[in-house]
Amino acid sequence: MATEATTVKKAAVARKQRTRFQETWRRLRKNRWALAGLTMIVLLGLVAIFADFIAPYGYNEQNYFRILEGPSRDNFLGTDNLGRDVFSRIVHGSRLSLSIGFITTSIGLTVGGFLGAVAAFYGGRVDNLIMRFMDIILAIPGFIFAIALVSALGPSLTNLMIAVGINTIPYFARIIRSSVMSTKENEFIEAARVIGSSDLWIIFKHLIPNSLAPILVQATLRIGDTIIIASGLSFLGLGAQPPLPEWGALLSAGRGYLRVAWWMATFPGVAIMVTVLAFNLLGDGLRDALDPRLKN
Amino acid sequence: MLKYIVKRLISMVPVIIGVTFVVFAIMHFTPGDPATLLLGEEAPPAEVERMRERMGLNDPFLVQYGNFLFGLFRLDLGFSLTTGRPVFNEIANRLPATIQLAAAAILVAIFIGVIMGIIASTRQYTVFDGGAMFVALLGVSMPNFWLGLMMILVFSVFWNNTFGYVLFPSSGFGTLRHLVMPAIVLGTAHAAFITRITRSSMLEVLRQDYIRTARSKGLNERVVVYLHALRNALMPVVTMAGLRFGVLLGGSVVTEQIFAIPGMGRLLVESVRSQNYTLVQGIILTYAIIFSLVNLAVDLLYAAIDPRIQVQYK
Amino acid sequence: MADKLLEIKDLKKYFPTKQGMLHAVDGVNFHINRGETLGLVGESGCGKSTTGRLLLRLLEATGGEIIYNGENIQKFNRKKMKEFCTQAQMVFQDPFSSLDPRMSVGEIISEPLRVNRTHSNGKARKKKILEMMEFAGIASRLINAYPHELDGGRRQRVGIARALVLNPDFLVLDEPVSALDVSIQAQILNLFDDLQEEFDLTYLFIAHDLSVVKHVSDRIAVMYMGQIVEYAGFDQVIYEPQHPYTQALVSAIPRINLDEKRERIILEGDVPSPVNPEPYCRFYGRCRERQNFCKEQEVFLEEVEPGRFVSCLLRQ
Amino acid sequence: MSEKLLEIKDLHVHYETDEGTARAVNGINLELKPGECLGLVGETGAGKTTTALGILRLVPDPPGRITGGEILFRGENLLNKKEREMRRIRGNKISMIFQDPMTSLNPVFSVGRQIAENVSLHQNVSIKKGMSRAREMLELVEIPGSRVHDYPHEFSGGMRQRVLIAMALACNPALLIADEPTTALDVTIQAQVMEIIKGLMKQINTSLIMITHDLGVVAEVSERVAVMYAGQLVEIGPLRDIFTDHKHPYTIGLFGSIPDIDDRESTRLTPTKGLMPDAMELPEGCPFHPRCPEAMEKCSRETPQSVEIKPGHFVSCFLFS
Repeated sequence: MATEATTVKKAAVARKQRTRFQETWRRLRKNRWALAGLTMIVLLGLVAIFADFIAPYGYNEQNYFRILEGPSRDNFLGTDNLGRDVFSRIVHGSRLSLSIGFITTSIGLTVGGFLGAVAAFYGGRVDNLIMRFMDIILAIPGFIFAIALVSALGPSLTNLMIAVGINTIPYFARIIRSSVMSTKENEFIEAARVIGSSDLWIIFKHLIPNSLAPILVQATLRIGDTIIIASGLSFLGLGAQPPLPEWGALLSAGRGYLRVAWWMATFPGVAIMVTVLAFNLLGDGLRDALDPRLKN
Repeated sequence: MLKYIVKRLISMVPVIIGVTFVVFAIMHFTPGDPATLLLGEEAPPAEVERMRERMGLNDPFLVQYGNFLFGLFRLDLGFSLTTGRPVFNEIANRLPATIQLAAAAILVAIFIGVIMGIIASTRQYTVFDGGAMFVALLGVSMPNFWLGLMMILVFSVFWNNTFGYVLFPSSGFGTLRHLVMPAIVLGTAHAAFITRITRSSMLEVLRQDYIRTARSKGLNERVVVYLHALRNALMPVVTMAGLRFGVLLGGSVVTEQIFAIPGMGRLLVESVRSQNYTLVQGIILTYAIIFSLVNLAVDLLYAAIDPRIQVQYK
Repeated sequence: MADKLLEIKDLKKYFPTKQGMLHAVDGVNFHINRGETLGLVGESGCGKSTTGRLLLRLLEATGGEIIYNGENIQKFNRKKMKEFCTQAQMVFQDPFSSLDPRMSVGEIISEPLRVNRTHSNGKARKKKILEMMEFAGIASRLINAYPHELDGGRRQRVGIARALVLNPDFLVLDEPVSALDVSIQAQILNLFDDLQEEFDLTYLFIAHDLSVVKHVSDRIAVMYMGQIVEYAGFDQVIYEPQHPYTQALVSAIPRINLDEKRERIILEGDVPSPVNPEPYCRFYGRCRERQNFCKEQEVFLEEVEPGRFVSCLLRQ
Repeated sequence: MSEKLLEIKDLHVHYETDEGTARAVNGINLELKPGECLGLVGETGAGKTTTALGILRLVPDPPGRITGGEILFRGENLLNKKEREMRRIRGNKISMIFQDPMTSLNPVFSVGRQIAENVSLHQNVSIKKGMSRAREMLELVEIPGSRVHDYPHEFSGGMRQRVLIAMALACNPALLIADEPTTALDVTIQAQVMEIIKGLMKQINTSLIMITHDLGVVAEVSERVAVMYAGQLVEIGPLRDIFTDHKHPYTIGLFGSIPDIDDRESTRLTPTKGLMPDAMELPEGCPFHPRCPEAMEKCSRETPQSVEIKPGHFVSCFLFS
């Protein structure tokens, strides 16, 4: 008996049995670029968490003897017009940019996801109403809509996140709607109906788990986008206000000193780019890993 | 075809009306009193109250919106709260610069993006592919305001320091030389986006059965790629590039700011800072209309490429 | 006398489309006796799958009645409907999209039990699953495998096990073998045969392939553009077809018997769209024997000889 | 002057993927005379399509690669030809029609244009001249010539397949390879298309390789039949021999799987048990031995050679050697 059980078990192991998650992870691991993105995100996350330990100076620590000094051993990314250490400000700013990215995307994902899922599941008039409203918002270029919202709410970090978050809602509503709609087309949804499943059972056991993959990909890619939008608004002075070391705001401040202190504008921009790049790399990799058909 | 254009134009109307409502509502519930703004902080309260009455600010919300919409049909968008000039005129002054910039940027983007995308897709897994895709990835990850500053730094500041003259001016507008840097700055992200879409769309099309059919006829690879595949691959590219045009318009606001271009975007930022709501309202509406018109143009272009759509509207 | 397990009367399903009303199912009548198999045959778009879905109320009918065991299932409330689910099940065409890719074989087969809370005890449930897997011919080691690891034939067996786990009386088989290779197809057809005997099942077997249906059916109904054109015992339909469409359909089957040479009837044109059809014989435009009077009146299924129903004015 | 139009010798095609190497075609030997119709039968994954693509050298590379063998077309080895020479053969001397007519035509060009393209390419005439040939070809497959300017989406599946046939035959090829040309079609439409193929084969002196899993289709057009299993030919012979006197255990199982509509006694089907092995994990010896009811000890060690048991009837099985 026992031997038979073990042979069966061995056979099962020999057949490469993997869940979808393991399968995805295996493919993701093979993608060097995606791994690089993931590593960078993890590192950035660590920098944000341990900013106080990593940054040699406080984000608003001014040193009037060292104004607009270029990169040196003490301030290896230079200092700004108030003698603050650019490196420290960027390190502290990572907290802001990452939270902006995650919070705005979460707002868009929850509200947009809810609207999109409702629209897809109920269809008909509900769908029409929700999606037409989303069309209206989408007809206003996103960045400009965010400017309108910020101008109504007043410039501040919180309002910035609200504005960019709202801006993201229609985007997610559309994606989740189409994702749920295409999942709904599968015969296994009908099969679940035939065995007497309730709507809720179908939504939670079949629709959501199967629609999640593309949403995850889009959310990852979207985080990068929202970071750019948010820093753009801060750059225009419509987002985070001084002395907050938001990267876009740092760039904006550096702009005035471009001719005398190039480092002030250069490095915050590099920080934004690297962060957004990391999310894009991971997003692309996830997409390829989740749907190998799309990988070319 | 004409019938199709008319139909699409009509379908734009409810969306635009919806946009006016959303924009009007946002502006309406904004803190701050336009009458005070117009007259200045020191104006006596009675005066302000008279102004509010005159501007219709005491009417119920829907009546105000009705008046606004009614004015819109006569191209009357109200008056700028800072200069007192009609909003319509203010926008009309600034529109050409914005349109020139956007057009230049999109031309640059399509040209570079499509070529890079084709190269990447036809030489999949080679250095060309990897290189093009990495550049494109950098392009979509780069904030354009940073790219703008870096270009000024290199081509105006450093260049001037080294060679003693300015290669491209860092601000102003009017000549082609002025347009070069802004167009590149604004077009880069779009070019990168188009590269990525073109590549994946081409790869998808190159896998299709009809491409195999074309090859089985003995066509050479160039004909297969440029004649049989490209036209099919361009359809999603055109659609996506159209939808993405909104991002480009948004980017133009920042680009105009950096290069001091007297366009709508700069006017928008100024108006927001001075809480000039009527002007903000008008500008956002104008952007939405431009965006919708571009998407209409994209649909028409699509119909021109795809016979399946032409037939529906013969 | 055989008792009717299921009877449908004047069943209709219309779908609104941009071009007009699509008459997917347009006045279909048939019945299935307990323990027998009715083959429902037709080409793509003829409404056969829609009919199958209507029977299980996956779609709500536009008109007509569905009588199961003497009761009209369209009048069932939620509770009765759930009860009905345990008696009538379905096997789907596409073995790839009919199984949730995120569930293992065991989870898929046990889902009906969990939904209907029949086997609350985990152990009993597992035993039941293994039992079903054995009946369906799935090796027990595959209980934790995921659908993407299985080939089409095994996937279809999982679908069959899922349909059987609630001990139903009636199965709608919606083209269950058309996506499979011939030898796998034969294995599955044999399996259906065995299961019918074992569990005393009644089948509605939907297919586009007459030769497949012939193997399993007692009687056959041939559908064309949402209507039944001929409905009789399988040998009558296949060896002495009467309706001109059935005749063409039978003659069109590629034969493997080299000595059985038959005249082949080639129909002109394609199946027309069932949107806003004209109120006369749907086959008129392609019929070789059409007469002027065919266009002048509607035609209904009529019994032309005992047990044989034909919907053709020329035969009635 | 060779009497053989096509001769395939020990053809091997492999697909290299990151999961491993799939041996899709493993040493196929096949001959075809001018004007002859050969049916190539097998189930999904047997390597039929790969063989066909191999003849035209259209196996997608990467991941596919022709790893060995010769394909002699009129005595010349196609595998040694330059890509440019190969292009002159494709669509001209050897044509192919594919399974899915819905996706095999380019949606943005009119059907006439797509046929004319073929003609203008190989006969050095203008597209305009090619269009008149296209009109002719359409008429030949019973589509009104007036429809040359219509686009693929304006045609039904059956008509699209006829367009593809017209396109393939436009340059009077010496060999036509039809890869499951009727599988995607409804039965009555399938009959229309088969009728056209049969008619054309009588009119023009083109050889045909009809690839299909449907033995009924094979019976209609073929003079000889080759049965393929796991990348190898297990049995090949004249139509009647294969249909009435098949010898290989796989062929027996295959025929046992087919519901024969003319067989009035509804007997049970007798398919081979089990599944075709994955091309990545082919068993040692005879690829069929794990499923073979007659398997001997030898079968798992050695690969059987093809043996001629009757004139023209070859079987690869140790039962006959």
